Amino acid sequence: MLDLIWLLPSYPLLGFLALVLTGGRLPKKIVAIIGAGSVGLSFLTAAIIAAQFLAGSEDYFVKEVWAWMAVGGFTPGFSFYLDGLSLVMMLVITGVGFLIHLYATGYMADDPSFSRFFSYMNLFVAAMLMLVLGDNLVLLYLGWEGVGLCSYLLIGFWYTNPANGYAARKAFIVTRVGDTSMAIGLFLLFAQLGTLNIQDVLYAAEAEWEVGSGLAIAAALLLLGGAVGKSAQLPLQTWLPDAMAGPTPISALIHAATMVTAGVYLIARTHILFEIAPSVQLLVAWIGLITVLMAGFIALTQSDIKRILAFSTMSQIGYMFLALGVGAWSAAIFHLMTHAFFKALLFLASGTVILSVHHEQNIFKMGGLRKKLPVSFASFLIGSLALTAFPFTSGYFSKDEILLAALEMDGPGTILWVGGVLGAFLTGIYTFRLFFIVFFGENKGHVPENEVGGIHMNGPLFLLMILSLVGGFIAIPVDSVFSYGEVHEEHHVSTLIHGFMIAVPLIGIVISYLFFYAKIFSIEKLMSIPISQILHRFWFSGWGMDWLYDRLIVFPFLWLSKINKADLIDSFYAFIVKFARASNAMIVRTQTGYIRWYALSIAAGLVVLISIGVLL
Amino acid sequence: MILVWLISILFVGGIIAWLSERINPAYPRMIALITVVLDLLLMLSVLGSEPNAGGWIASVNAEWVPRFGISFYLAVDGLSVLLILLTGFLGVIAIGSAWDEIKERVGFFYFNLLWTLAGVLGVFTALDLFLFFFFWEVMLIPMYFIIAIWGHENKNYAAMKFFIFTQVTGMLMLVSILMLAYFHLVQIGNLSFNYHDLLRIEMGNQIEMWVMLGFFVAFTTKLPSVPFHSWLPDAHSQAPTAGSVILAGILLKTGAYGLIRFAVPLFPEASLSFAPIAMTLAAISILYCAKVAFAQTDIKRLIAYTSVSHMGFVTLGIYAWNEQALQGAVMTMLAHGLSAAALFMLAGGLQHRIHTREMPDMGGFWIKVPRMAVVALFFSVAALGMPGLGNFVGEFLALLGAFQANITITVISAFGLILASVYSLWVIQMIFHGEYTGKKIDDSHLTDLNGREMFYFGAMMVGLVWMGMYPQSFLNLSQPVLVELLNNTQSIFAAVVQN
Amino acid sequence: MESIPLEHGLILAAILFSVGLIGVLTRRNIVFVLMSLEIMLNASGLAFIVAASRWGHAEGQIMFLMILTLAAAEVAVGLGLIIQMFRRYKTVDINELSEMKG
Amino acid sequence: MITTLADLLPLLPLLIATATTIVAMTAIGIRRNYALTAGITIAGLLIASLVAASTMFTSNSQVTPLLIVDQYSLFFTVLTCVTAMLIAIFSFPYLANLDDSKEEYYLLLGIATIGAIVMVSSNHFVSTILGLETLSMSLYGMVAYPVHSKLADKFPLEASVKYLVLSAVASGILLFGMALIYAQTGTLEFSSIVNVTKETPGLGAGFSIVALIMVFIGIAFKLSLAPFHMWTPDVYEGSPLPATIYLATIGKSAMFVVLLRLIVTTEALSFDSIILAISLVAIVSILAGNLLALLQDSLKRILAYSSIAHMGYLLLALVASYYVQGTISVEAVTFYLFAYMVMSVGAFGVISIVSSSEKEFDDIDDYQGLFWRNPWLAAVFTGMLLSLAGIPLTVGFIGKFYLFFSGVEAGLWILLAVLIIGSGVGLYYYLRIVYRMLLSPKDGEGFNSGGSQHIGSHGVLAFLLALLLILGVYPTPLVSIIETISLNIL
Repeated sequence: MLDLIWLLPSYPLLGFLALVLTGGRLPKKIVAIIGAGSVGLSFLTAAIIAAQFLAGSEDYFVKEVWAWMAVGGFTPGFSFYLDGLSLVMMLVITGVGFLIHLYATGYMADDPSFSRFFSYMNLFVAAMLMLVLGDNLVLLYLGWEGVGLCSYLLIGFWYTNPANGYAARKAFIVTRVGDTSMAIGLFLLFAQLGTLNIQDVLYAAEAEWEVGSGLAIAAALLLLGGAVGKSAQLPLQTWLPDAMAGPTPISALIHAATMVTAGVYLIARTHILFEIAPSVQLLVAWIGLITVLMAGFIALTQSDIKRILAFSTMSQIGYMFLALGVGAWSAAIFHLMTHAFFKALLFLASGTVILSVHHEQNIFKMGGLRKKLPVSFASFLIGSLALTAFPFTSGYFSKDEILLAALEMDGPGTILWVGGVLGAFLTGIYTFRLFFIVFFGENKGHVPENEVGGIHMNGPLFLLMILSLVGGFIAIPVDSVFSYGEVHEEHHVSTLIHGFMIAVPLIGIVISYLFFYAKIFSIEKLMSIPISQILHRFWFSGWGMDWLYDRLIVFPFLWLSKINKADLIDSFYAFIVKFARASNAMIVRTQTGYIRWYALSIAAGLVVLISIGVLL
Repeated sequence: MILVWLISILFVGGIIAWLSERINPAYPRMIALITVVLDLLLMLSVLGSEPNAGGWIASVNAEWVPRFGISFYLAVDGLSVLLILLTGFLGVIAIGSAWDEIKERVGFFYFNLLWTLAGVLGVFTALDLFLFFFFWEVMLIPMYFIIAIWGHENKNYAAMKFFIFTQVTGMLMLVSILMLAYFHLVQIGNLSFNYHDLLRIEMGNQIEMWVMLGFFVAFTTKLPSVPFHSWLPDAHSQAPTAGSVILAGILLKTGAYGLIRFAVPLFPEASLSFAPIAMTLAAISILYCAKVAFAQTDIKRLIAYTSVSHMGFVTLGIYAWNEQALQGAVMTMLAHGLSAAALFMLAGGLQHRIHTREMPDMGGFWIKVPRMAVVALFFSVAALGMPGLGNFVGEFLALLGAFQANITITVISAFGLILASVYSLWVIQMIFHGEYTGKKIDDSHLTDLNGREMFYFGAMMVGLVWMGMYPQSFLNLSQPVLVELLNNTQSIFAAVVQN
Repeated sequence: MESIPLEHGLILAAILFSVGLIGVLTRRNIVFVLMSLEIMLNASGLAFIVAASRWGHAEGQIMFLMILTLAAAEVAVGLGLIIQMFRRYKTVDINELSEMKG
Repeated sequence: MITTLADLLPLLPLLIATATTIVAMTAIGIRRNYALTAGITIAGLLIASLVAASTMFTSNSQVTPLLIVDQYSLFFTVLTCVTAMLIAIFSFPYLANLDDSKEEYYLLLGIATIGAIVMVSSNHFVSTILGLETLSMSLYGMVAYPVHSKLADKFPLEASVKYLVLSAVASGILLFGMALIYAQTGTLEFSSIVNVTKETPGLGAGFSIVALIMVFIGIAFKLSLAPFHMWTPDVYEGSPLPATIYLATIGKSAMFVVLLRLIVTTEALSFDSIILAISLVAIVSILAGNLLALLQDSLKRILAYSSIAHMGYLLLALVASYYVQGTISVEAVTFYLFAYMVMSVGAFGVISIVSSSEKEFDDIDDYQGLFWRNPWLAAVFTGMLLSLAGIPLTVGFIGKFYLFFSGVEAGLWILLAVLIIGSGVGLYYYLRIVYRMLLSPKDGEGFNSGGSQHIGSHGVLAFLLALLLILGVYPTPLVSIIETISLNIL
C-alpha cells in the first residue's frame, strides 16, 4: 500500500486534467464531484498510508516513481519520501484541503467559472503534495513553484478586476524573489555536496561542514530566503494581505492552512542545515518574532475581515518561525497543524459571513451578526479562542510549546519569550476586536436575510470546529525526524510563569472586550491623540513596507523600463545608420556633374598619391 | 545518404509548392505540409540507426571544391538529431500557423518556408565549415523574403536589419573560417574545411582569441545576445506568424548550436579565457532584455525580447562548459523553441483576429477567447520557468552548471527568473485579464482557437510537458555528444589551468 | 655632342603636362579644353622622345607617333561632339554639361 | 624577327573578330540591314570565342613582342567575346526603334572588342595603349550613339563628352607614366621592367615609384577607382544601356587584366609606397562606392557606384598577390572578374530588356512590384543583385570567398575590415532594389509588360542565371580552369 503513495498527488492532478480538458462544459455537480472527490480520495489514501506507516517500524519510506533526469551526477527523481513530518503535512493538506474543497462547492456554487476554480484547486493540492512528499529538493521546488502558480491563479481568479490581477502578480513575484534565493541555494548545495536528495544533502552537510562554516551559513540563508517568501515573513511579507483578493476558500486553503506554511516545512525538513548554521537559525527566530509583532500591530488597525485574518496568519507563522529558530522543530510543526485547523475554520467562517452580507468585507459595516449567523458565530468563537491560545484549545498547546521552548533557550531566549508573549497579547486584542465588532453591537450595513450554508458548507465548519478544539491532543509522529538535536526534556517552568503565559492573551481579550463590546474605553478618544493617529496610519499601511518597496524597487524599475523602452543599445545601430546616411549626403555632393570638378579630383588624386609615393 | 535526402526533399518540395500555385492556390500548403511531414518521418528513421564509433549516426562525405579542400560533408549525432527533429516539428507547426494567415502569393511563401528549413537542416548537419557557412547564409535569403513580402507595416526596415546584421557578422565568421583553413594549410600542408581536421589546429593565444571572436560574434548575433540583439525585436514584430515561429523556434538555435559545435571546441583555450566575458554578456542579456521586454507594448516585440533573455541562459550554459550546463543549454534550446514558437503563434493569431499587436488596446479577452487564454497562460508559465515544463529543466540545469563555473554571474543571472515572471504575468494581465471593453479594437473576428490551432498548440504542450517531466529521452540523445566534447577539451583546459 | 640632360627634358615635359592639366581645370570653353588635352598628350610624347634619346631607341619615337595619331582621333571625336553640343545648347561652355549628377 | 603564318595562328580569335567587323562594314556598305549586321557581329564573336576556347589549352606563345597568347589571355578573350556577343544580343531590340542609322553601332562594338582582346593579350605598353585607345574610341562612339535621335534624351552627348575629356586626361597621365618608366628602364615590355624596378638604377627609386603611380592612376581611372571614379555614374547614366554594359564589363575586365599582368610581372608591389597607394585607393573606393550608392534612385547609377566598390574589392586581391605564395590571389582576381562580368551583364541586362533607345526605365520606382508583374525578370534581377552582394548559391559568393581567402592568407586585416564594412553597406542598396520589386505594384507607373519580348535577350538572361546558380553551387569546373590558367601569370 505504501507503494501507492504516488496516487496521492495523482488524484487531484487527474481531477485537474479532467476539468481543464473538458473546459467548463461539465455540469457543476460533476465538477464538484471531481473537484472535491479527487481530494477526498487523496485523503482516504493518505489516511490508509498513514495508518500503515505508523503501524510499521520504519522511520521513513522512499518510493521512486521514475527517474526525472540524470545529468552527470545530477539525478533527481520523481520519488516520494514519507516520514513523520511529511505524513503530518500530507494529512493536513489532504484533510483540511478536502474540507475546504467541500466548503467551496457551496461557496462558489454561483460562480460561472466553477470548473476553472476547481481545476486550479486540484492542481494546487497536487503541487502541494509534491512539495511535501518530494524526496529531493528539485521535486520540492517543483511543488514549491506549482503552489505559487496556483496561488497566483486563484488570487487573480476574478480577473476582471485589475486590482485582483495586481495582487496576484504581487504574490507571485514577491514569492519568486524568495524562490530564486532558494534556487541559488540549491545550486550551492549541489555544487558543494554533489546531490540534491534531501536526506543525502543533510547527511553530507553534517559530515562535511563544520558548525558555523561559511558555506553552511550561505546555504541556510538562501533556503531561508525561499522560506520567508513563501511564508510571508519579513522582509517578503507584503504580498499576503493583498492575496486576500482571491475567493475566501482560497485564502483558507492556500493562504492560511497549507501553502504559506511551506516555508516552515522547508526549514523543518532541512533543519540539520540550520543547526550547523546557528546564526541563521537564530535569525529565523528573530524574523519570526519581528513578524509576529509587526503583523500583530497591523492587525489591530485593519478593517477588512480577511486582511485581519491574513495578518494574523502572518503573525502565527511568525510563531512557527520562532519555534524553528529556537530549535523546537516539532512544536513548529505542531503549531502548523493546529493553525491549519483554526485558521481554516476562521477563514471559512468569514467566507460564510461575507457571502451572507453580500460580499461586504469591512467589519465596521457589519455588527450584531451573532443571531443571524449562528454557525459563523460559533465557528468564529471557537476559532478565535484557539487562535488566542485559550487554554485547552488546540492553539493553546502548540503556542505554549513554542513559548516555553523559547524561554528555555540560552542567550536571547528570554527576549524572544517576552516578544512572543507580547505577540500573544496582541493576538488576544485583535482577534476579539474582530469578533466583537462583527458579531455584537448593532448592524451598520447589510442585514443578512439568512446565513448561507447547507451541509457541504457547514459540515466542514463543524469538523474544523472540533479539530480546533481538540486538535491539541493529537500527537504528531515527528520524533524520529527531529530526533537529532532537539531538546527533549520536560519543561521546567515555574507555575507562575506558566500562569502568566496563559493570562496574557486573556488580558488581551479583556481589553478588546472593554473597547469593543462594553465600550468602557473609547476608541474614538484613543484615536484623538496625535501619536496614536500616526501609529494607526503607520500600522494600517503595514509599517509602510509597501510604500518603501514601491520606492526602492518598483518605481525605479518602472522608470528604467519606461525610459528604455526603445532599447538603448539599438540606438547605437541607429547611429550607424544615421552616420551612413550623413556620409552619403556629404559624399553625394562631390558628384557635381561638372567635368572640371571631376578633372580636379583626378588631379588631386594624382598629387596625393604621388606625394605618398615620394614621401614614403 | 539519408541526410542529402532530408535536405533535398525540402528544396524540391519548395519548388513544387511554388509551381503548384498555378494549378490551384490551395495546393502549395498541402504540398508543403506533406513535404515536411515526410521529412519528419525521415528524421525519425535516422533515430533508429546506431551511432558509429565517433558517435555519428549518419553521414555523407563527397568532394565539392577540391581546390580548397572543401567537401560536401554532412553528419548527424545526437545533438544534431535533436535539433533536426525540432526543425521538422516546428516546420509542421509553422505551416499550420500559415495555413489560413497567408492568402497572397501562397506558392512563393511555402517555397521560402521550405527553403529556410532546408538551410537550417544544412546548418545543423554540415561538418565542413565552408558548407556550414554556405547553409548559414542560404537560410537568410528565404527568411528575408518571408519578412519582406508577408510582413507587417515596417517590414522593409525589419527585413533589412535582419539581413544586414546576420550577413555582416557572417562575414566575420567567414574570415575566421578561412583563418582556420589557412592554419591547416600552414601546419598540416593542405587546405581543409573539415571539422575534424580543423579541431587539430593549434594557434597562438592571441590569434586564437581573434579567430574565436569571429565565430562568437556571428553566433551571438544569431542567438542573439546583447549587444547584437537589436535586429530580433524588429524582425519578429514584422514577420508573419510562420516567420516568427521559424525565427524564434529554429533560426535562433543555429547560433547556439554553432557555439556548442564550433566556437568552443575549435578554440578551447580562447573560449576558456573568454568565458567570463561571454557569461557576463549572457547575464546582461538575461536581465537587460527581460527589463526591456517588460516595457514593450507591442506583444511581438515583447516576446522577442524575452527570447533574447532566454537565450542568455543558453550562452551562460554553453560557456560554463560542464555537463549540466550544456544539457541545460540544449534543453533550453528545445523548450524555448516550442514555447517561443507557441507564444508567437498566439500573438500572430491575435493580430490576425484584431489587427493590432498593441497590448494596451487589449484586455479582458479571457471571457471572449477562453481557450486561447488558457493556452497563452500555459506557455507564459512555461516561459517563466515553471518546473514540470521543459523550460525549467533547461534553465535550471544551465544555472546549476553555471554556478559551478562562476558563482557571481550565475547568481546575477538567476534574477532573470524573477524578471521572467514579471513580464510573463504582465502579458497575461494586459491581454486576458481585466474588464473586457472591446472599445479600441474591431472584435468582429475575435474568435476562439479552432480545432486545427488547438491541435498544434496541444502538440506543443505535450512536447513541453514531456520535456519537463521526462527530459531524459532528450538528454540521452545529446549526452554522449556533449560528454565527448567535454572530454576533448578537458585536457586542454587542464593544461591551461596548470600554466 | 653636348646633349640636353635627360632631367631637363623631363622637367619640360612635366611643365607642359601641368600646363595642359591646369588648362583642362580652368577653361570653360570646351574647345580650349580639347586643346589643353592636346598639350597634355604631347607632353607625354615629349617625355617619350626625351627618354628615347637617353636609350637611343626608336621605341619612344614610335610611341610619339602613336600618341599623335591617338590625339588626332581623340580630337576628331571631340570636335564631332562639340558640334552636336553647339547645336543643342547653342554654347560651348563645358559647365552646361552638368545635367547628370548626384 | 619574322612573323610567319603559323605565328598568327594563336591570334586567330583576334583576327576573326577583326574580320567580323570588316565583313559587317562591307555588308553595310552593300546594303543596310539591321538584322544582318547584328547577325554577322554576333556570329563572328561567337566563332571567335569558340576558336579561342578550343585553342585555350594548347597555345602559349608570344606573338610579336606586343602580344602574348597564353591560356590566361585566351580565357579572357573568350570571356570578352562572349560578353560582347551577349551585349550585341541585348543591343538588338534596344536599338531596333532608333530613328537614325543603327547598323554602325555593331561596328563600334566589334572594334571595341578588338581593342579589348588586344588589351587582355598585351604585355607591352605599346599594345596596351593601342588596345586601350581602340576600346575607348569606340566607346566614345557607343556612348554617344543615339545623339542624333530626336526621341532620346540629351544625356548621351553629355556622357560622351565627359567620358572623352576625362578619359583623355587619364590617358595623358598613363602615357606620361609610361614615358617615365621608359626613361627609367629603356623598355616598354612588362617583363623587362622587372629587373630595373628591382635594382632601381639611374634616376632613383622615387622616380620609378612616381612613374608606376602615374601608370596606376591612368588605369585606375578606367577602372573607376576612387578618387578617379567621378565620371562613372554620369557616363553610365547617360549612355545607352548596351554601351553602359560594355563599359561596365569589358571595359573593366580588360583593363584589370592589364593591371594584373603589369603589377605581377613588374613586381611593382615590392615598393611599400605602391602597396600603400593601392591599398588607400582600394579603401577609398570601397567606402565611397558603397556610400554613394546608398540612397540612389537610379539603377544605373547604383550599379555604377557599386562597380566602383567592386573594383576596390578586386584591388584587395591584387595587393594580396604580393604576400601570398602561389596563385591564389591571381585566381581570386580572375574568378571575381568572371563573376562580376556574369552578374553585371545580368543586372544591366534586365534593365536593358525593359528599356529601349527611346525610353530607359532606370528609376527604382519603375521596378516596384516587378516580382508580381514579371516574376521571371524579377527573379533574374534578384539573383544578379544577391550575387553582387555576395550571397551564397550565386557565383558572387564564391568570388567573395576567393577575395576573403586571399585577404586572409595575406593578412590584410584593415582591407578585410573595410571589405566587410563596405559589403555591409552594399547589402542595403541591393536589398533596397529587391525589396521594391517585392512590393505590390503601383498602378500606372513603370513599364507595363515585361519589356522586350525578344527571345534572344531572355535567352541570354536564362543563360546568365544558370551560370550564376550552377557556378554558385558547384564552382569546381571553373575553379580548376582558373587554377590552371593562373599559372601563366606568374
